[in-house]
Amino acid sequence: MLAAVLTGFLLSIFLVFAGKYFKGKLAVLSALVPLGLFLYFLSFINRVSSGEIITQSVEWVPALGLNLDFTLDGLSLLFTLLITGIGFLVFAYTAAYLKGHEYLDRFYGYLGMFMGAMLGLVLSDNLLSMFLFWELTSISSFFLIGFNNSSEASRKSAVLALAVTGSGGFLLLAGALLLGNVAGTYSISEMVALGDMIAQSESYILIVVLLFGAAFTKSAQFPFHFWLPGAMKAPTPVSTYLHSATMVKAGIYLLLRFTPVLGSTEFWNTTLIIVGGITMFYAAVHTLFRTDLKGVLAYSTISVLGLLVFLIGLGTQYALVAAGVYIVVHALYKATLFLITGIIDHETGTRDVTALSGLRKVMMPVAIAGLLAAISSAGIPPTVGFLGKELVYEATLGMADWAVVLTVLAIATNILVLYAGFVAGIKPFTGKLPEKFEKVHMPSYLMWLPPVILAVLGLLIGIYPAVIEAPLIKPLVDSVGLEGQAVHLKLWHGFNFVLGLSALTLAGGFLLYFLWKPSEKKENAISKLDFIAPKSLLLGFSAGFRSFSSMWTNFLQNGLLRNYVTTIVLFLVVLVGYSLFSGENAFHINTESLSEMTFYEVVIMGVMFMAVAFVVVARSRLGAVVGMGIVGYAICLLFVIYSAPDLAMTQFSIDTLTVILFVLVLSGLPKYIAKSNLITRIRDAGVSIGLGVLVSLIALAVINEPVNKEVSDFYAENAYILAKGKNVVNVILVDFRGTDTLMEIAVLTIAALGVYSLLKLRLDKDENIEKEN
Amino acid sequence: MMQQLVMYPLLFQLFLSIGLIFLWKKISWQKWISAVGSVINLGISVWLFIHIWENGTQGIQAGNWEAPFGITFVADALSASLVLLTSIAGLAVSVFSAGSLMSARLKFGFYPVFHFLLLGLCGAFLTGDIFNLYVWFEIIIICSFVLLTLGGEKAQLEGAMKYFTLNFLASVVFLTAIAVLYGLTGSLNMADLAVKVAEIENRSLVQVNALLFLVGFGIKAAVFPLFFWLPASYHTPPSAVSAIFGGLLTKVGVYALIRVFTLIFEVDPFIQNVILGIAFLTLFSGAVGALVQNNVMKVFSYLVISHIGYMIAGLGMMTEVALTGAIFYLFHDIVVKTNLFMVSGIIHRVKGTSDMKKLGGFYGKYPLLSLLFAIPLFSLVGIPPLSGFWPKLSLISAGFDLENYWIIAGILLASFLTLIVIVKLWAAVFWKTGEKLPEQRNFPYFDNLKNFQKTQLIAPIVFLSFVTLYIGFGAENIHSLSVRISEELLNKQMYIDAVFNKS
Amino acid sequence: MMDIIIVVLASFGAFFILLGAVGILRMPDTYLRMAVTTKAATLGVGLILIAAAFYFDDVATTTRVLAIIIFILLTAPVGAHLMGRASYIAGNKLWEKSVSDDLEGKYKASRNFSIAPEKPGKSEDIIENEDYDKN
Amino acid sequence: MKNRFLANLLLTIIWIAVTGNFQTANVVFGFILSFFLLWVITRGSGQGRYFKMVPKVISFFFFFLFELIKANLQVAYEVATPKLNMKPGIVALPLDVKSDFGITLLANLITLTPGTLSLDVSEDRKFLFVHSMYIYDKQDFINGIKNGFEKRIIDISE
Amino acid sequence: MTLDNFLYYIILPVLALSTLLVFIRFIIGPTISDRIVALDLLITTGIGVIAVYSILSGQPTFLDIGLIFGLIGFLGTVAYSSYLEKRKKK
Amino acid sequence: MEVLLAIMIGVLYAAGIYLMLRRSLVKLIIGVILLGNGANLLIFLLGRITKGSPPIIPEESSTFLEAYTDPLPQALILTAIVISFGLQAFAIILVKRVFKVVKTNDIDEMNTTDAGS
Amino acid sequence: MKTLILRTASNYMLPLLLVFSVFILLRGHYLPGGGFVGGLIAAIAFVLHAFANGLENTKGLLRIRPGVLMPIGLGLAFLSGLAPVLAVDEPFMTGLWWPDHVPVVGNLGSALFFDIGVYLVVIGVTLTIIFSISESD
Ligand code: NA
Ligand code: NA
Repeated sequence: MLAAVLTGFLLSIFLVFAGKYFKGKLAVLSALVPLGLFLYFLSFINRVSSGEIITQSVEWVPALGLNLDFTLDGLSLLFTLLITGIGFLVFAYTAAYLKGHEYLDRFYGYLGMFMGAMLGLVLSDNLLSMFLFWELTSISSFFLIGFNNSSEASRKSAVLALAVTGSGGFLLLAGALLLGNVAGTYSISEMVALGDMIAQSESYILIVVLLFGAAFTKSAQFPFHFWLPGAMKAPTPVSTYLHSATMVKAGIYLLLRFTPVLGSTEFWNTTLIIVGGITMFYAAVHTLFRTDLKGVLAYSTISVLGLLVFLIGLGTQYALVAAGVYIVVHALYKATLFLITGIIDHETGTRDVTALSGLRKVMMPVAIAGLLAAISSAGIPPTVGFLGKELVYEATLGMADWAVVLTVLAIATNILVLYAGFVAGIKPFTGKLPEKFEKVHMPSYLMWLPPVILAVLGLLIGIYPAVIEAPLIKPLVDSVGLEGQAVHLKLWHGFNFVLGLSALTLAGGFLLYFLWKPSEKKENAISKLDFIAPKSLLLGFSAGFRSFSSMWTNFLQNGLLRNYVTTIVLFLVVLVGYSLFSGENAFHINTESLSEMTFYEVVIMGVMFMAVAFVVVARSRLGAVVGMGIVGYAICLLFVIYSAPDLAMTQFSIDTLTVILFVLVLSGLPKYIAKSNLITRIRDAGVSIGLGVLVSLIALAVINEPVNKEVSDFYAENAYILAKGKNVVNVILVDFRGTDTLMEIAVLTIAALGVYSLLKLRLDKDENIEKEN
Repeated sequence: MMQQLVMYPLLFQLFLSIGLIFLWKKISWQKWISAVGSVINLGISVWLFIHIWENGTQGIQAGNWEAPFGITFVADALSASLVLLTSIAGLAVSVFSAGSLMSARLKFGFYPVFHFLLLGLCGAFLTGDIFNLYVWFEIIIICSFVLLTLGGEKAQLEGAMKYFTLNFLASVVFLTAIAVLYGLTGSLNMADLAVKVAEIENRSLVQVNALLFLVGFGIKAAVFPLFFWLPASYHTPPSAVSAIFGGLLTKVGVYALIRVFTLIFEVDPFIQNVILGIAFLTLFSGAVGALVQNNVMKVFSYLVISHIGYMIAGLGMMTEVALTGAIFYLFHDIVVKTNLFMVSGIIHRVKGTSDMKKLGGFYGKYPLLSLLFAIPLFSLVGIPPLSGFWPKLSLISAGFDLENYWIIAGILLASFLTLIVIVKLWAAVFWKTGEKLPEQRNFPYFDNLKNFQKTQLIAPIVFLSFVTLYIGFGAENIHSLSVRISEELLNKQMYIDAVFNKS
Repeated sequence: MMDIIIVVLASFGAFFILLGAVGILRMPDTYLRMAVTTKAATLGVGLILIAAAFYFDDVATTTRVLAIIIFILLTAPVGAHLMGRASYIAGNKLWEKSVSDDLEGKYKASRNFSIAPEKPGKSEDIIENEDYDKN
Repeated sequence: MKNRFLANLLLTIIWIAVTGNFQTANVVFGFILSFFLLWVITRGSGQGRYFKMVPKVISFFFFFLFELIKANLQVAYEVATPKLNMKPGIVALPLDVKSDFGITLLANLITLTPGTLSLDVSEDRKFLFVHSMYIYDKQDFINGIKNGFEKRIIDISE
Repeated sequence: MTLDNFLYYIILPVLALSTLLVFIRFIIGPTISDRIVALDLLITTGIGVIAVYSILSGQPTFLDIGLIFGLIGFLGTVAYSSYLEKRKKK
Repeated sequence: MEVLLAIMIGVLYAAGIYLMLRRSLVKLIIGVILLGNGANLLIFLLGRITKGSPPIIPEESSTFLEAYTDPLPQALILTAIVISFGLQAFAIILVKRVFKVVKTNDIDEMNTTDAGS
Repeated sequence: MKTLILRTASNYMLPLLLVFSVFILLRGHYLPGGGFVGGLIAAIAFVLHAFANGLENTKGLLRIRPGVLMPIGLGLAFLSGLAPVLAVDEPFMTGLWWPDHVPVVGNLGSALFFDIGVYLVVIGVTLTIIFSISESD
């Protein structure tokens, strides 16, 4: 299975380097990859349906718990077959659809990557590796949506889609880690046994919320659905493959996968029913107002995704069987409709429902496929769609408390879905062929054959549901933790209430189709409500967040150096000050232990203090520099008094050098200005004094602490005996801590090099110098 | 003697730096010597790393004065790894500089100062003495001043003023902290301090001291609300300089924080709350900052800040898992950020601007380069299984262990915003067609470069991208290294023994 | 005996320094202040240093003291000359009771002086107006 | 001349440094030794004048010391008494001394003497501008210096 | 009265007083030249203080600092005067 | 005495920061220098100060006979002073260049590199 | 500055200060002083000379570019630290001492060469900075 997953990635890597040779007629050969994989997975069908679970385990990052543990059970098998099967048709279709496109190789590369990711996602038993593949599907989707990268709308949609699904991805990551934390394992199959324990843990609700977040964003549930219609900016094969048949089902897959682990609580069910219910109805209503074929299909896809979530929420055997069937059904007919839309778009250049009609006259096979798909989506017997719908009603009716409401909701949705299917599958082909379309001709067989195959398949499965019942649906329901055997799929259930509901649905749907004509006016009408649509709200929020970000950033990074200094100093003073004053053994100052104060020290300090004050208030820069000289010189005297002759010498030399530097550059320096007003000065003084007081207090507190002179005693004792020097400070500098000194002179050297370069190299003076950056 | 090995990276870099000063203005010599020297240095670092990996933490006493009297250099797994990464990034930038910097800059001491900077970085990672650490920091600062201002263009100088002021402030705070530490213990040797600080009775002063270090190193690490110098300056120098800055400078601050808060001070509840609060706001402020920028270099600058938050979060949580995540992120970030700034350099070269509004058309024109650039870009986002993804697993897990949902929220939010920032950048720079800009005179457009020069620009990016891919796909190895490091950090006795046992 | 020598020397030394200090405070113009301080302080410091030499009474210290005195004797007058000259060039005025100024106009008129200020002797120059705040 | 003296001094210092011995005997011995060495190596080269000069220099030193103390007392009186009796001013002093060394020495000695301050030497080296506290009579003042310091300096330096 | 006491109670206070007086001149200026002259005199006075202090503490070593003071202080004066001239020249 | 010195150190820190908060480049540099002096004195003070006993071993002895001042802080400060000098020298030149190139002394006007987006 | 007095004085002071700077350098191990202060004094001697005689004269006097002193000094200090590594396989900066007492400097060891390195670097740095500023105007 690892090989199967990797195949897709290898294909894309191969295309990166050999792509240009595969762009032309050879492109169609790439369809062999999904075909091969389809056959490969098909070969497991007997073993899986007999209850066997095939596993493979490859260690990757065991230390982090992320391994490539693959499990093939009923649920994953169904998905792998959809991914590879529809993948095969889409790959083939693309060869014709994007024939001669400059970047066809890239397109296949993304598709291959997506297919690999999707297979990895549905095969992973390890929650983390599942997340990994989940993210990769989002990324491949991003690249595919933005494939027409010169179009701004494409780019925006791609970013929006990734923003929504990506945020869901992060929720999944958090959920996965939390779940792994609670369960002590990342193996989903091991978690099944721990289901009760997890449900009782404190974190259960949080885990479920996080996973729901992931599933709802990925599967376009209300209110996160809006990225999906936007994603239709992608080329039609992408819409077919990712945004109807496979990727958007990843959320559904996630919910199904975790039903046995987390699905035992009311919270789980209720939330899913509500969200799914709202989604399916809300999206279905939206189909009424779309004139773009893809728009209609996108909303009907969302609606079906809602329905699936709804069914999982119901959680009964019927519901899950229905979900399983619907996954298959929807994949088949929706893929068909998308592919047809692609053909229409490709051949006529428009997808406007109001403009299209009579195309059956020029593309009969496509029209037939459309008809079959529409019938299937409508749930007209003998299609599998009918079967699916029946199961839905069975399921809703089985819910004791909410049966009526839910059933009504389901019926209303189905009526609208029927309408949508007809609009997409039948309307373009019926009626009179407009003149401008008379020259339209059939596309390459690579394009029309795939929808026909899918449509026929839908029909066949409807007539012979046994084809999927035992091999696919039952194992699926089994792997979700319920007894799949209990439900028996058959087309004809006899005359019963459910059949009546089906009939009602059909009648309502037909009526709607014939009475309601989609038009641009209606589309515009509903767009007036856009401002309360989740997308607008989100975009509004994001614009708001952006301006907040701007504000926040400009507030902090306001370009004013003194604000930066103020902030940093205030932060320091508040933080350290708080710590100093809140500490248990707050400092106590014992002046008795200190040395006595003499008048000459007081004089020196006094002079120094005055000199500092002079420097601060000086109105001339040279005055300030001279004042600084006095400060430095007073420090020298202090160094002398406190027994540091080397320091005094160095300090004095350095001070003088600094003065010389100042004096040498001062004539080039600006005049003193005093632009701050009084309030600013008072504020600055407050901040500065705060720091000064803090430092003084810390200093006083520290000198009251006991001293440990082990290190300096060693220096004193050994300076002459071991290091042969009597000036201990110098011995420290050149021997005990010589490395410091070596680096100190390195600093000086670098500074000098820098000064030299700063003064001699002037790029902006010479316009003829090449600028590198 | 193998123990000498600990100092070999420093000795070699110093040798190289001094030698390069002698070759002042002989730039073609400098280019070759720098590149060859960087390769040799990489070899030495690998050697050191393997030695440490096999034999555990090693210490050496400079001047042969037994600890705590001389200056000790210590290579534990963390130091050895960071030295190795510095050498990797150094090699890449050395070659990139040869291709990207104009000869005027190279003639005025770029290479010597660049190697001094690498020396300073390695010294900071290897030293076991707190004052010596200060000295290495100053080497780093002065080198970065010089590199930042080399060329003296207006933006460079403006940025440098802020850079200078705030970094000087940081040095003063650092020095203040050292003064307090010395006043309390009379020692400077970090292993010795680990013992002596624990014995101090006045814990309140110890906490004060720890906070001083936190602020001093926090400025260097560019955390909230101390990061102002970074966005003001990082985008102003040539991209080769930004690359080494973005990759390594702030990381030294992070390293120092990790070192002092694992070895010398303990993270008590108050400090923990402070650090986690800082981490959250750093993650947030950096990310929202990146969100509103239109200049590629500025975007990356803010992302540097934001992602420091991950490491600080790991430090704040201070569990083994959390530290593992922080260390892993540190490794990933060094490689990726270095690479990204080089990428931004090439982007600038293509059209002569870094303005995302004007840029575009990369994907159509340079598909393979785009793919190459996608590696660091998406690693940065942490798209699994690329390198940025793995450490987040540890960090979030650690957050759940501590039930600190705030920090998890911060990590997720920053990750999400990074994703948005990068995909928008991708859409703007790579997808969009872009404006047709008037041709600049004397601007060496990428297309006009000779093949050799193009190789000099692209080879380092390929090299670092491979390293990134290795970190991603070989995450198991990097993770076990990080685990080992965090174990070593949490068990300081190993470090102390290495310093005091004269083995 | 030695103590007495030291006391006398130190006392005179301190006295001359004090003299210089009072002088610099009392004298009415820069030149007079300089005139008073350079010598008084030089002499004073020299005396105190000699006192120290007597106190320690060894050659090492004595050499050092002599070296310092020589240095001071060498540098102090040169420094005073430089400052005096600079003050004059900068336009510091003489005390109003001064009786003679042979240097007047020399820096302006004579090209013999290489440093010829364009606008010398403006009264505001004394307080370095160019450095001062505008507001 | 000046080079001789400096060389002598230099050699003495080197001697002290080389021997690492600060004892009086050693210093004196070093000075005498280097004096002798210099004398030996410069014998007959017309530089021997230096060695006759030593007594003159010593007498000049005491003359200066006397002037210094005298002038200091004068200034002390001026500073310590409440009234300011001075008649300060700048005087152009015509120079006879020609050598750089001589001019500098003269200017410095004038400066070192309290109450007077050498401000500058004219570019043509013909005048020394001196600021003085007491100019009761310009010519007296000029003559005082010319007959005192300048004469002695010419004696020893030229 | 011992020598130490004499130095401590008579000489040092006189020097301290001198320092203060000179400092007053520094503060009141009024010209920059006056300040520089005051700084110069402060340094000279400082050498005296150092000499007395070296006697009091019995450390001839401190005298060396006086040497450095004298030497380097002079350079400061040179620099200042050079600036004053240069500025005027402009 | 230590109290006075501690206060003095506080004054230096405060004055340094206050000058760094001004809008003039020259004041900024002067502030930086004062701040550096403050930090050096702090090391000095916290290494404990002693009068009249420099850490120089007497001539005839091979080790100290009397009390001596802790030499280590002195060595540290020496290193710190020299390093700060390197940085400050560079900064002074930088100020000169900034003024020449940016043509203003007002730090507030140097906000083009990090203003907004 | 064109002043005869300063020029003359500085010409006398230059050799004096240079000798003094070597003196301060050599005795640093025993008394206050050492490479740093010594180097500063030497540099100051040249700076003084430059103030009085003009930069070109001083440069002519120096013959070599002061900048060269930096890598030389740095290299010397580095080598004196490196010697024990290369020669006796002891750690960097281990003191190596000449077995006998040497006149002038007392004990001759690697520390002295180190200090000389410091001395040269300080001269080189100070002069490089000050000369480049003077030239840039
Ligand atoms: Na006089
Ligand atoms: Na040191």
